[in-house]
Amino acid sequence: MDFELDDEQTALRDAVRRLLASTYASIDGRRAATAKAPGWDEGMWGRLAEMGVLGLPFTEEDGGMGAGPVEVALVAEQLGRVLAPEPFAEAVVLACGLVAAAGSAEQKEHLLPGVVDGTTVAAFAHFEPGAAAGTPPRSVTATQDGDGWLLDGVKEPVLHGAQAGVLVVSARVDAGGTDRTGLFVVATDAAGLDRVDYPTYDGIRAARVTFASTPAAPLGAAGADASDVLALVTAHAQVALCHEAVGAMATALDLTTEYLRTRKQFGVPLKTFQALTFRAADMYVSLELARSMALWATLVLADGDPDAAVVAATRAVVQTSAAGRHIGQEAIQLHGGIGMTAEYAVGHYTTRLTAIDQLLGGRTAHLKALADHVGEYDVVDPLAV
Amino acid sequence: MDFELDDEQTALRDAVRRLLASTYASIDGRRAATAKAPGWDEGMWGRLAEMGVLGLPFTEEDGGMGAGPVEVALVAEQLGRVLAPEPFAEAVVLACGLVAAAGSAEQKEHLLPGVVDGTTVAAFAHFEPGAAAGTPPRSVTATQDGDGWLLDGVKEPVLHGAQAGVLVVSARVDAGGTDRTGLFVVATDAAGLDRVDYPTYDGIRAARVTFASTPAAPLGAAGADASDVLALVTAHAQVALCHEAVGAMATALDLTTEYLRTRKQFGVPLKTFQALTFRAADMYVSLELARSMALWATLVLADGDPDAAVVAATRAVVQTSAAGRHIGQEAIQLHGGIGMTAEYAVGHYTTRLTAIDQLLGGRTAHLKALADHVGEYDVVDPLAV
Amino acid sequence: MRLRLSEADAAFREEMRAFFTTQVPERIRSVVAERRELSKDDIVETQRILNAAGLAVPAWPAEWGGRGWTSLQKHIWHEEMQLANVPAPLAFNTSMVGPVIAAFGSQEQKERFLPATANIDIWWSQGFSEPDAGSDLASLRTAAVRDGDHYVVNGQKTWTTLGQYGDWIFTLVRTDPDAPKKQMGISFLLIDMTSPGLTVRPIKLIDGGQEVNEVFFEDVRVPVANLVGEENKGWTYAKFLLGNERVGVAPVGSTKSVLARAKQLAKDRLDDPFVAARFAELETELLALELTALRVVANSADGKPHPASSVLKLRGTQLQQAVTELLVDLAGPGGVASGADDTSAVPQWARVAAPRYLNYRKASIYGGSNEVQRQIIAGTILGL
Amino acid sequence: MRLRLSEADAAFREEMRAFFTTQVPERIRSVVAERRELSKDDIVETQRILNAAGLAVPAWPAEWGGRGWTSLQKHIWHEEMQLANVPAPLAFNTSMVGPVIAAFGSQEQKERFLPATANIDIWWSQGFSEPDAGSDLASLRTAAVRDGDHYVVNGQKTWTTLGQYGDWIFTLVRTDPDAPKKQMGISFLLIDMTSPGLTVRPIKLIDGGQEVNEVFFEDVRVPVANLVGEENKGWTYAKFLLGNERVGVAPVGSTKSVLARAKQLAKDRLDDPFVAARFAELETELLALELTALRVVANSADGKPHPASSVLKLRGTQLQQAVTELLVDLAGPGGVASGADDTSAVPQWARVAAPRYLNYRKASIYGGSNEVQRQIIAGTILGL
Repeated sequence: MDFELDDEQTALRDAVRRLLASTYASIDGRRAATAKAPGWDEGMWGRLAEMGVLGLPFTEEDGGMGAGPVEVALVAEQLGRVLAPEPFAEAVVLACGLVAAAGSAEQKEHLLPGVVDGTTVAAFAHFEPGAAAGTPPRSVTATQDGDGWLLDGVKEPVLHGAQAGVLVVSARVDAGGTDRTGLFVVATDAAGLDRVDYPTYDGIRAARVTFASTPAAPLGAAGADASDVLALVTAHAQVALCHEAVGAMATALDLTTEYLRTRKQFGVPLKTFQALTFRAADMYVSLELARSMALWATLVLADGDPDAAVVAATRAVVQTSAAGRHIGQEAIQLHGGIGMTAEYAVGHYTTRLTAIDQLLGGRTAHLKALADHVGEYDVVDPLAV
Repeated sequence: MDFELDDEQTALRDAVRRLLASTYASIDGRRAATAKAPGWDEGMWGRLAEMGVLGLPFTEEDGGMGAGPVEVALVAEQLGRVLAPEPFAEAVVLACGLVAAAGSAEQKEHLLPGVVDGTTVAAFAHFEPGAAAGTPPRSVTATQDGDGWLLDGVKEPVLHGAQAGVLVVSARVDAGGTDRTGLFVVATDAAGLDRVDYPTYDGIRAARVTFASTPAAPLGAAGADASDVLALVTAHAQVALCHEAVGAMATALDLTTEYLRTRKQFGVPLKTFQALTFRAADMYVSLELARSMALWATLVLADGDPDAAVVAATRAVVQTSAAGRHIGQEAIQLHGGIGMTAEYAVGHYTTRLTAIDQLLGGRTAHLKALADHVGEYDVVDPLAV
Repeated sequence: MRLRLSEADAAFREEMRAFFTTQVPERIRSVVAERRELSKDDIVETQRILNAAGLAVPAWPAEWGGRGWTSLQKHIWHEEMQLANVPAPLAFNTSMVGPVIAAFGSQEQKERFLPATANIDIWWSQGFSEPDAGSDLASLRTAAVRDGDHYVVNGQKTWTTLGQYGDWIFTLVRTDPDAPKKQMGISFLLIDMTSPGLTVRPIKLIDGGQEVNEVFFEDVRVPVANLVGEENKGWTYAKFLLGNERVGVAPVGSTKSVLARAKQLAKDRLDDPFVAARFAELETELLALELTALRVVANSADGKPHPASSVLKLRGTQLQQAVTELLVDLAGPGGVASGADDTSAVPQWARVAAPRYLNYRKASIYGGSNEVQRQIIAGTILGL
Repeated sequence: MRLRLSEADAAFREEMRAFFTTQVPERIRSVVAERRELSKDDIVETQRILNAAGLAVPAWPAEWGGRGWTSLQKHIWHEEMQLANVPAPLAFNTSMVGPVIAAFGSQEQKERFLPATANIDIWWSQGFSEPDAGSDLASLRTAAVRDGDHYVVNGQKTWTTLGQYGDWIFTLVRTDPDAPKKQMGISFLLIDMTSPGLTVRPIKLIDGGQEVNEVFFEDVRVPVANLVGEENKGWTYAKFLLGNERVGVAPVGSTKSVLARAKQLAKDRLDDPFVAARFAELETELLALELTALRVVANSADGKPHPASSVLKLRGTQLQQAVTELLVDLAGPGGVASGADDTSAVPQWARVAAPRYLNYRKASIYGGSNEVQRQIIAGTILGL
């Protein structure tokens, strides 16, 4: 096992960090970018495209960079460190990841270039109101209509659903009495498509997306069950979000230690109070354990076994979810009142960590998924998954 | 709701405290008492009998004092405070409590006076190897044999099972295809009875008790299902043990705060280190919450509704179990190395708290029992259970 | 020791329950139940209903509307109010400045302020905290300099909750910068918020709400008649006030109410043993807290906070936060739809879960942080 | 970045696994697996088997039996040993005094002690802690006064683990009571435990075991030749030793092994979702720790402890303790049958659960308490 970055990876990380620093050196950058449509900095998105970041996970054949999960992880962590609102994990890794993994050659050729060059943003409409995380689509259905397919139902929340130029949609397909999960592509000018845009509490945008006999094209082979590809690409997106969370936790801890060093109370710096510094030490422990797990999950993704990838992502979510809540809560508490204000940076980190946790589906759901299989092996061997 | 003791109760508490202080003022008292048979101080047992303590929970008609759960709780807490090894909860509240609750008039007349005057100690043989806490007896069976009954199987561990002068035994009774829980009385010279004595890690005695066609007398009406009376008397014993635990926690915290006040390190008293004093504060919170719950459960027992009593005992166990582990662990940790030694008192408190927790069946089992009914009511109202 | 309430207390409880559930408009109570934000009008309307019935300031001296209730009765009043989702009387008025004026104010101040305070004809704001004085309140720097029969006030207060609605503000100001101890140079001053030179600036919190404010004082002239008690004795009055703030501070009833509603809303999830166990656990922890509150109530001499009230504040806010956390988890990914309107397909409770969770991180900071409470427990109770 | 081991490392791992599972007697490994107490003979026999195969002191200089392995190889060696339930070489010999003698001892000391230390012909004890110097080790008071070519040692050491088996003891003694800083007057002295005036008194621990001892020195005469390095430089050597102690200190393999065995033993309880979730949780936490250990290993320059090794000690002992706690809970009431013999109807694992739990409370105290580790993290890593 080897956790060292090679020179190219280091260069990529540093370049992304420098680029992001140009806009997001302070929390004002995020505030400005999220204050107006589309909810991120379009100039930044373009520069990320120029740098090749938006094509990282796709093969060169598909117009991408042919990089892998490690490069995705590096970018995600840098985005998390500065809370950049660009929807890398959601649009590139998840929505386009589904196109790359399940789409036909024509679909890839049609959709990916615009995504990679930054002109089109894709969204994945998957969450359904009231459904627990990780369950297959139920309320949005796809039915065959002659040569084509029609979608009906509601997806909500769909991240940047109203800003997206193309929608990937999961739907329930009735296959002779049993349900299958299908993936579809919907054009944003499709009939019967309605998108209602609103802000989320972490400052980005989401939408309620309604389908009423809306024409849709199956992604890849029509009628095939997409559960496996959905699980695998979801695992990739989850691990990317875990890295984004790790980046956010690292900065939350930095802000906290800086505050403890500089802020005075009762005539002395806060770091004089051992009850506070010990809690910062525990935050560091949480951070490093979460980082280790996210890195390992990335390596498992890169190793290529899809079943192992899903389990590794699940473990990463379990660890990240606990660490994110711990660090997010303590970061505010150790700051005191100022940590509650939108003017100061640290609360935004807690806010984003909370949103990531909800999007990942929360710790318990993932722990239960692991618990279901705990009797099937003796020990977890990180080197032989 | 009223948590005030009346004058008589205060007098009882103070008298028991004074009596116990005569032998158990330091941990040496427990060490001496548990070093030799029967594992408690027989003189102390006699003086407790003289004081009427061993007859507290029984009606005057049965030769007891006609007191109630509140008086039992006061005594149990005092025993816990000094770690007195006398088996009050196990022998008096539990084993004899079953006789008082389920026995016939003859059985009560035959058994209780000797218990109340301290000449006979009763034990309840109930735990079965491998069975989870709270499950009905399975492996010890009772079968009718003419006019009498015979027991077969193994009970282990039976607290002071080898020291007891009379055994109350739970057994599975086959009642035409369905299992019933029966309670029986077994004389210690009964045929086919084998008792193997050994020490427990908290310094008291337990036994493996084997029955091989051992004659036994049904407690009360033969063949009646004793599940309800077993549940109710178990609830009484659990709440008494919770109070014993509260007493032990209070002393563990006292020892810890005293140590933090007096022990110097790096040239200053340990109480200078805020990281330590804050943890002592959290111990206090745990203690007070557990105490509140144990007191409340006592009041519910006294109020008389058996179903409410079982639920209240369950809540008391959930709270006590968590508090006991928290306080037991922190008491040692805040002492450092000396807390690990048998020479010093505090480790004995942690040890006893651990044993009480195991005997109570642990937090999760009780939490699950509550969880099963959580959908049946809106809020928990302590005043209207 | 006795489980049941006395007949009189049981009847009192029924009376309170009946009043709160029938006399306060359902429209207002549903705002609380649904964890939406109360408007100023909601709060004022409720308090006036309570005040008309003698239920706004029961703990005040009888002369000014108090009821002479036992500690247990006050506890029942408070719990039933919370369980019925009735907005509590404005704490700044009824628990903070009112009792201070009643105890230390002049007869003129009492007559001028107390009836208006009870009836919320004056909305009071609190001016204690300053940007550079967090838990170390006594290091405050806002200065009041005597100039004839006025004080001239300069400085800045912060964390002034609902200051945007404030008519008057009660402040701690430094009147003697040369006092040998910083606690000794502080006075307690009442300031009309329409005074020239006083400005209020909202502070946006991380959940998007604007409930706290900064208040700036630039040469604000305050009549000397608005000084409460003696000059430079303000710290004594502040300690009295903060002690009152801590009594009955455990938000048991409201937390129970939120938890009960969550259970209803998540009814179909209770067959998940982990969800059910989490409810069982929180209910048990809350019960232990409620019982501890009852024990503390029974042992509180009037007005003097029992040191164990720090347990109530510490544990009370922990559980309050734990319940908000449970709702975040139950909401799941749908929870990010916080900005959707009521046409959303995501239920309202799930949409407010995360913002409420974020907002309630304040509970363990304001009003004496949990660190301060641990310090009180360690110092006052454990002698450390 | 790469998940898989290199071919060479994978082969190395297979080699280690094969050796540990076939060359160390099953009889001894089952003692570890069943969490019973190892005898002195078990430990000595195992270490000699390892030493004969060059596996007892791989981290030492090559000249004295070291293997020049990479950090990853040392990690694999250690993990596989633990996973196979092989008792580790005696840490006092191989991780503590051996490296100190190799680094700072005279040529005579090296020749005299190192081979015997590697082969456990000498069983070393540790004489650092004193009754009045817990985490504040440098305040030790045991004095060594020069008298010709001897030191005369007086004082008391405590927490000397397995001191009852000790042949020699390495000690920190005060040789200059007047040094300007207390760290500057300390020397590192090797003492034959058969010396007149040296007595060992066992300390019984709360689980009933007697693994630690007090060691008393009354006018014990120690040849000056047994001084390691320079007089009054002992603190430097001690810090070197304590740093080594922390490297690879996370007991991941052994904790995994205990957890795996618990899962086997409790197989019929895994249909309880709470039991299964607790295993899943602990396995995940342990995996995160193991991965962190691998990251630290990769970043450790030889001999210098990475500051993150404090994370390993802190979290490693927390998880070690959490697993012992799980076993207490699984054992239930049967767990009090700890004093029963093997004819007991309660299974052996359930009988040892609580004593092991109690014994492992020490893990977060000895070898640098968790409070000390937090201090290191806050100070060295976070700059607080």
